[in-house]
Amino acid sequence: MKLTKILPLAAAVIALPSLAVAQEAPAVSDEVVWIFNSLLFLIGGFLVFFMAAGFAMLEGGLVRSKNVTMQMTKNVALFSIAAIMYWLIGYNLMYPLGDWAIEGYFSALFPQVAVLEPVGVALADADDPAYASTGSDYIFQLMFCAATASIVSGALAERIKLWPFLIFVAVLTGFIYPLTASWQWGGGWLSENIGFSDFAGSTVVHACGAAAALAGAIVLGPRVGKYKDGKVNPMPGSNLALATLGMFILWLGWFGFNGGSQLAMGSAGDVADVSRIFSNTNMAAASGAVAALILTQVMYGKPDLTMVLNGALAGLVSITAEPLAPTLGLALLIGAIGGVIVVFTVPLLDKMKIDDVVGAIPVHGFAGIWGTFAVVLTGTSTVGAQVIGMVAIIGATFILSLIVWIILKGIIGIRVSEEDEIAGLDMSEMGMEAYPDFSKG
Amino acid sequence: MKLTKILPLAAAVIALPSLAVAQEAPAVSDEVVWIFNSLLFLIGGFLVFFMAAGFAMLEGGLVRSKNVTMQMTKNVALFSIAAIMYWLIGYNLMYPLGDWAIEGYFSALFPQVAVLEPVGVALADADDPAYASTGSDYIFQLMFCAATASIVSGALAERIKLWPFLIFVAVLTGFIYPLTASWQWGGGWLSENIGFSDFAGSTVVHACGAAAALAGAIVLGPRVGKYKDGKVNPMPGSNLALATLGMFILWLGWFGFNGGSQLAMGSAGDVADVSRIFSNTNMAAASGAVAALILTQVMYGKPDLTMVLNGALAGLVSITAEPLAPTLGLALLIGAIGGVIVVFTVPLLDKMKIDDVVGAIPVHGFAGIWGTFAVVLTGTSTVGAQVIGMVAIIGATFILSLIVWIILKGIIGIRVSEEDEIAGLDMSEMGMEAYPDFSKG
Amino acid sequence: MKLTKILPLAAAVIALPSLAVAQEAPAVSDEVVWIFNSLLFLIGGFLVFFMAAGFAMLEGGLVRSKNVTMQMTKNVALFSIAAIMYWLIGYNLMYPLGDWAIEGYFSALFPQVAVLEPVGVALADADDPAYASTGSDYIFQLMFCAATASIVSGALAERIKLWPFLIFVAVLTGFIYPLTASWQWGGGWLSENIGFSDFAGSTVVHACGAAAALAGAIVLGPRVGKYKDGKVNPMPGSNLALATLGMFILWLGWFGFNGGSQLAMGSAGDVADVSRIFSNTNMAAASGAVAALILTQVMYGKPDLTMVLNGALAGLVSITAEPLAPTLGLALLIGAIGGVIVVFTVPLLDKMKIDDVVGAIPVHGFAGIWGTFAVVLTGTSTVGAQVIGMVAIIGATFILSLIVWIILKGIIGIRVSEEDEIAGLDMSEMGMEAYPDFSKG
Amino acid sequence: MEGDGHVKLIIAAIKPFKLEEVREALTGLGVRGMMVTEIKGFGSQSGHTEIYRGAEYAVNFVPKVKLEIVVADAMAEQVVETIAKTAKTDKIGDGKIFTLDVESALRVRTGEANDEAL
Amino acid sequence: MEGDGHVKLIIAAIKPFKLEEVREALTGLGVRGMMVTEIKGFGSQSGHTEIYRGAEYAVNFVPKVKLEIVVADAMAEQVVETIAKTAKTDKIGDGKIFTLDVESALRVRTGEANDEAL
Amino acid sequence: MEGDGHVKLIIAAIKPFKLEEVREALTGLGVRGMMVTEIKGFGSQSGHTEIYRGAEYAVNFVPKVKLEIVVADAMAEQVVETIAKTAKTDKIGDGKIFTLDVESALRVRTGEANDEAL
Ligand SMILES: Nc1ncnc2c1ncn2[C@@H]1O[C@H](COP(=O)(O)OP(=O)(O)O)[C@@H](O)[C@H]1O
Ligand SMILES: Nc1ncnc2c1ncn2[C@@H]1O[C@H](COP(=O)(O)OP(=O)(O)O)[C@@H](O)[C@H]1O
Ligand SMILES: Nc1ncnc2c1ncn2[C@@H]1O[C@H](COP(=O)(O)OP(=O)(O)O)[C@@H](O)[C@H]1O
Repeated sequence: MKLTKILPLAAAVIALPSLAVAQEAPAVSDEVVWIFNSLLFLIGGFLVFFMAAGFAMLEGGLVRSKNVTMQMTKNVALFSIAAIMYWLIGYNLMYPLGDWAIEGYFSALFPQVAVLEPVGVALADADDPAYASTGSDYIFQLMFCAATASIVSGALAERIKLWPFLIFVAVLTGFIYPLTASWQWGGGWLSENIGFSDFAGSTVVHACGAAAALAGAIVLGPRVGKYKDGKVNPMPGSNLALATLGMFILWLGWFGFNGGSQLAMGSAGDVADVSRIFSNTNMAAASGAVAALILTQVMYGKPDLTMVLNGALAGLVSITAEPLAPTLGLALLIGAIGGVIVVFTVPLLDKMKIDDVVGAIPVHGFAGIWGTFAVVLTGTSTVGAQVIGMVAIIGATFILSLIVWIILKGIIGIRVSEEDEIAGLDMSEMGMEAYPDFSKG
Repeated sequence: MKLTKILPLAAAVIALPSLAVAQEAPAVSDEVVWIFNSLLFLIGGFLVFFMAAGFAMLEGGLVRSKNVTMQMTKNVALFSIAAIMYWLIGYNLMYPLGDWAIEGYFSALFPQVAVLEPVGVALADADDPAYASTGSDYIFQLMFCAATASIVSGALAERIKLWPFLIFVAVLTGFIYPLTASWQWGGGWLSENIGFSDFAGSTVVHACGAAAALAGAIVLGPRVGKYKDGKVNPMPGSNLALATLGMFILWLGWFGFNGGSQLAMGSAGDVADVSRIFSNTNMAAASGAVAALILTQVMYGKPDLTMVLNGALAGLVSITAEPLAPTLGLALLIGAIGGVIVVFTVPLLDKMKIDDVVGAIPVHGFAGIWGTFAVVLTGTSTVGAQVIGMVAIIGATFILSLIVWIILKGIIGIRVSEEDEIAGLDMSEMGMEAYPDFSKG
Repeated sequence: MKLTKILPLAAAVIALPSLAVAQEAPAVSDEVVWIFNSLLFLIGGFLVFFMAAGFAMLEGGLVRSKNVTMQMTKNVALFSIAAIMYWLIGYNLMYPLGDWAIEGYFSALFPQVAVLEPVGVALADADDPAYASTGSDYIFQLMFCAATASIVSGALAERIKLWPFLIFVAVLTGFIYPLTASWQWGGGWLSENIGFSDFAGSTVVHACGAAAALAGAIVLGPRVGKYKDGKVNPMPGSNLALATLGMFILWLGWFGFNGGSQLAMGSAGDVADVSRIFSNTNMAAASGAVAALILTQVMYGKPDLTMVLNGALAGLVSITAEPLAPTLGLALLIGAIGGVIVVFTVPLLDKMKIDDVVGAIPVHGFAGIWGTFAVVLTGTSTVGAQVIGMVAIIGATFILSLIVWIILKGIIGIRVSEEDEIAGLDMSEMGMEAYPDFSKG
Repeated sequence: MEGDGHVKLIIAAIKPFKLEEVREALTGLGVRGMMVTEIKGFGSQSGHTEIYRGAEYAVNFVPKVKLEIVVADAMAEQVVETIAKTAKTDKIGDGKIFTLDVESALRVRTGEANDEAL
Repeated sequence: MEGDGHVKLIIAAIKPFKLEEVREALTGLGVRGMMVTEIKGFGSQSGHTEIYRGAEYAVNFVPKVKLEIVVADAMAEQVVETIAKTAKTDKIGDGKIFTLDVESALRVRTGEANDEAL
Repeated sequence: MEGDGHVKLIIAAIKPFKLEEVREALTGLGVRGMMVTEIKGFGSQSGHTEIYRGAEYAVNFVPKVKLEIVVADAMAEQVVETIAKTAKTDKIGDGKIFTLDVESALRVRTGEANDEAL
């Protein structure tokens, strides 16, 4: 505790008039606040980490059994590569801490690896005594970066080659995401000059990942036989129990994703806000699922589980841009509209012959855009600011990704041969079935 | 820190005699206590949330493959509906905060939606500065409500129609559970007048869910072919790995379920109690599993994994009514008896031709009753009080549920046709297989 | 807050010179520190608990479908038995708290059951007011004990009888592990006299489990047909999606495993250290996975998912001996080497005709040894001390285990008949298939 | 040793949920064995449509069970009739029964031949 | 009732990804039903090696689809040719087609016999 | 082109763990292909009981593997004997072997017929 904080107390004891001052003696010391904030990041960190497993199970359940080994490999590898790239250049590219090469646009801390505080650092020597430990912030932010790559892997499943995909992941997690994210969360032009508002990343993370996926899906093309003489041929997921588990794990992780984005837990107000965020996040997921359930029942005569899973996730993405301000009722509305959006946009993409295996673009892209607009409903931002923010981040991510995909396609090719695709990537690319004991029917 | 707490300190400095008073200066400020308490609810909240996934996997693993898509749909939908109903009316029906329409029996805050504290609330303005943030309490309590519905879905699997089931869930989570729970946890007649004791809900949550399930199972009837000419025809679960995962997830969630029910973590005594609860909860689960393992080996000559899974869960349910007071040794005993109970009562239900697909009634009902009695062993309550509490909650839940089930059966019917049931609900009701790539054998 | 801490403050008010002293008024009260430390253990506890599910899924996915029910049974049972044995004798055998029967080698608190602090204990009456609640320490340490048994179950899968295996587990978790662990973490001769350093247990936990597994694998012999006329016959795992889930769950649990081993979170320095540990642990897992991915691609022309999963785990095991001191760059190196080690040692074991079904010995043993050596890289210990520590713990565990295995083999036999093994343990030993609905191919 | 009694192979495609009933009926007749295979059946019953993620598609195959039963000539007709009677639901998709001639049969364990092998 | 038209059983092992094409071609011919089974095929195509956890092993079986189709004598040849034409990729492993004589056929639902049963 | 050598279809139900051994033995004989199907076998071996959640039930089917092998007449007997010899464990459930006559065989890839198709 600093001397400055003891003096008024001392004074208080002698001079009654200054008692008012005495009341300022903090109920929570700076160090306790710092511990609480760091703890919030650590808890948020492992929760969001687990989303990597959620994405893997969701995607593994929605692809056909002949591509499951490959999908698992991609998901483990993409997270691992993201962890390395974010350390190598991403973290400092995303958080220049005011030190810009191009003011508000490009960090001057590039290329630099992430460095944590020394062992046993004292509060006074901490990088930011008023915030949280650098390590806790680092691990938390890293998980967000990896999430963008997970979004891409689902959309491009069942036909993309492993290594070109992983190269793209390296660029996305090391450069594209950190760059565009720095404009908002790094204190760049979007947050400073435009007043764009995106609490936990409906646009910064989710729509960003969806934009990268969309660019990839366009360059890559649809799976063999997906669109034949004007008809859409469904290719049902091989394990809906696994997909459901994946959805639940993502839902769980989202408490950390949105709750941790409060960035503080060291005061009554902050922990109460985290509580609001938990409640709103949960509500939006629930209403997204219910909306998709009812809508598919009405539209198709039978509820569609895969749409219900997408609906819950769309609800989560929708509330992510502003999980704090809404009432529970508004959160329900925001999430429900997210659920409706996926039900309508999944077939829409198919009409456009854009083959998104797991519905990643509708869930993270379209629902993400809706969620970013929804911020306006709570008066936290203006339509104008939100539009600029989305155009900037989605646009930049899409264009940069498109360039990378085209280069990869030109140089090494990104797609397996038709025969390999039909045989399944597990045998053709990996030589290993995911379910070798079971006869496929 | 409030002025009132500074004065003695000030005094202490001047007058030695009052030093004793000085010692009252709190080691943990009110705000830090409030943060810790809220944090306990938030952690407990996401842990108990994950139990929804646990129930889904357990049930998905214990039903036949032709009903897995439906079981997944039910589990996602029931949680989502519970989240909405509890917000809509359940929370305020369960917690009248002393404001009763019928003293001790029916909240006056009905029907009213749940409302959280404003953004950035100050401790002084918090709904209860001595407890925790409303949002953290809300999210934690909501998860308990959803659990009761999960219990029902398992028992009635493989034959009940989706929508009638979901309508029942809405009534159970919006009305029946909150009502009966208010008698105990809402400060109603059971806690105030009877002295009923149920720490985390062996009866309030688990036996309540089991009673609703029992009523449903009776009205619904057994699966086609389950009981034929006096014989019981087992219908083995389709994925025991998934069922095992579900059990482990439930076990994990139970740390939050029981630990969070301490309702406080802001003092040495409270955090030490939460630690005791963790340890006892884990011990009871372990002994329940071991008891079932040994017993099935002895009785049948081969251990039965599904019984071992049920045994662990029965151990957890058994310790839930009093996870704090017992020694580890007593916790072991309580859990083991829970495990024994399921091994004997699962076949018993079959003898009575009550078809409980996953053993939900033995696990949550019979073990719940045992656990509620076990409270007496620690002297925390009397047999009389415990009996009254169980009769009241289980009885009321059973009767109310029975009425709802009968009405649903009369008006829209709750059961699929025999042909659809044989074909499996996935194709007949959902038009979607859970494992389409695999040939069924 | 104790009186002793108020006096200087009081003094400060009167006498300015002593203001320096006043600055010592703690920023975090003893009680808050104690709460934070206990909370760290509770969070670490449930995270490491979940590793039991991770091991179960990993092993369930890597065995053939005809042995999955058995593998699930073993994993549920081993954890439960560990929980009971550790309470019964393990905990006090491992933590003599300075009370030795044989100084530094054998606890005097043997045989004694674990006893927790009384309900609502005051800080002053706590077993250790400067550490954390006994219950939180107990639950955390228990999970480590269970982990050693999980390691064994994977290596010996698909051929060992259930009960002999469980008897071994009882001895390992009740006696062998607690004994060898007491030499280091119980304040025994390795920590006190040798200066052996093993932060979270690369050797104490992981290599210990691997040594027990190795002894078992030697006594038990390879699976029928695994090694035929000089050739190795792979027996592909039946569910790689499940195995991948298991790996992710283990990775998640490792944040608690290593992070919790900081043993304190009540100061800026401690929480910052936990943050470093989270970051290094994650980095080592990532680099281990990437190393295995690249290496199998280069060596075999196709990446091997099972090796990538092992690689991530090997990275985690490698960093476990010193997750705090390394920079992120060094953590990457340590983990990557761990990944390389498994890729080379898995086939090596096969050459020696030691049949380790899931690669537990390479992952936990060889990578554990590497990790223990790697401590030297950070100057935290000397090669000599590390060698002595490893020889002592691995040697003692291996010899004691070997004796137990040989006795079990002699008295009751540890292996199923060849016909039963070929038919699969699920039908022959359990009479229950894990996937009865699916036709095996 | 040589069983001289000639034998026939009866192949039947039936609805899966009828399997147990048919098996019991045949056991009653004295049939002592059969081979059962899960198949995908294509026939008049097939061809309804389902919707997946908003896209309609035709389901061309329906799950059926194939029975392969070798019986002595004398029993063949009776077996066919019994299967037909038991598997019948009068709904489309009940299935088909085919009879083929078998040159020789052998029981691995004993070496018994033809009708004695069954 | 008795259909007098004689029928034959055509057994074909083809590459799985050709199933849909073949089915369509046969439907075009007027074939109204078949039985489809997933099988493990052994033949010249088999025998490549894979690596699992560092150990090489031979893959002796490749997934194939077996079609069993009963048709009137008159159609048999045409059906065989159509399958051959459609299933052909000129790569090793295209498969085989066998024709067997069927003594009698019966439609369970109606009792129709032989060619009328199809 | 027309192979004139007549061919036969050999159908065998054996114990799954004998598959590899039998395949090797037949390869040794010069058999170049076969179709393998996982089946549920019903026979004298069947009918033991298991317990699931406290309820006894009869297991009527045991997993078997069905081999379908088409060979030239000349080889047929030898193949049957080899299968019998190799699959034999002298325990109940060893299986059965049936031989049927095949009218014609065709190799899709080359159009080779009958014995040349194998
Ligand atoms: N020509 C055929 N050859 C072989 N199997 C057939 C043939 N026609 C039908 N089947 C089998 O019989 C089943 C039922 O036939 P289907 O035409 O659908 O109804 P029905 O038996 O009432 O005419 C089909 O699913 C298929 O497995
Ligand atoms: N003698 C045989 N009897 C039964 N089926 C066979 C026979 N030979 C081949 N087959 C089936 O035909 C498939 C293809 O045969 P294969 O020899 O691999 O290639 P190809 O058809 O080009 O000669 C095999 O996988 C097997 O299922
Ligand atoms: N009449 C039959 N027709 C077709 N397959 C049969 C017949 N009898 C037995 N089988 C097959 O042979 C297998 C073994 O026969 P079983 O009677 O159990 O033992 P065994 O071969 O020793 O007599 C059965 O599981 C079944 O698949």
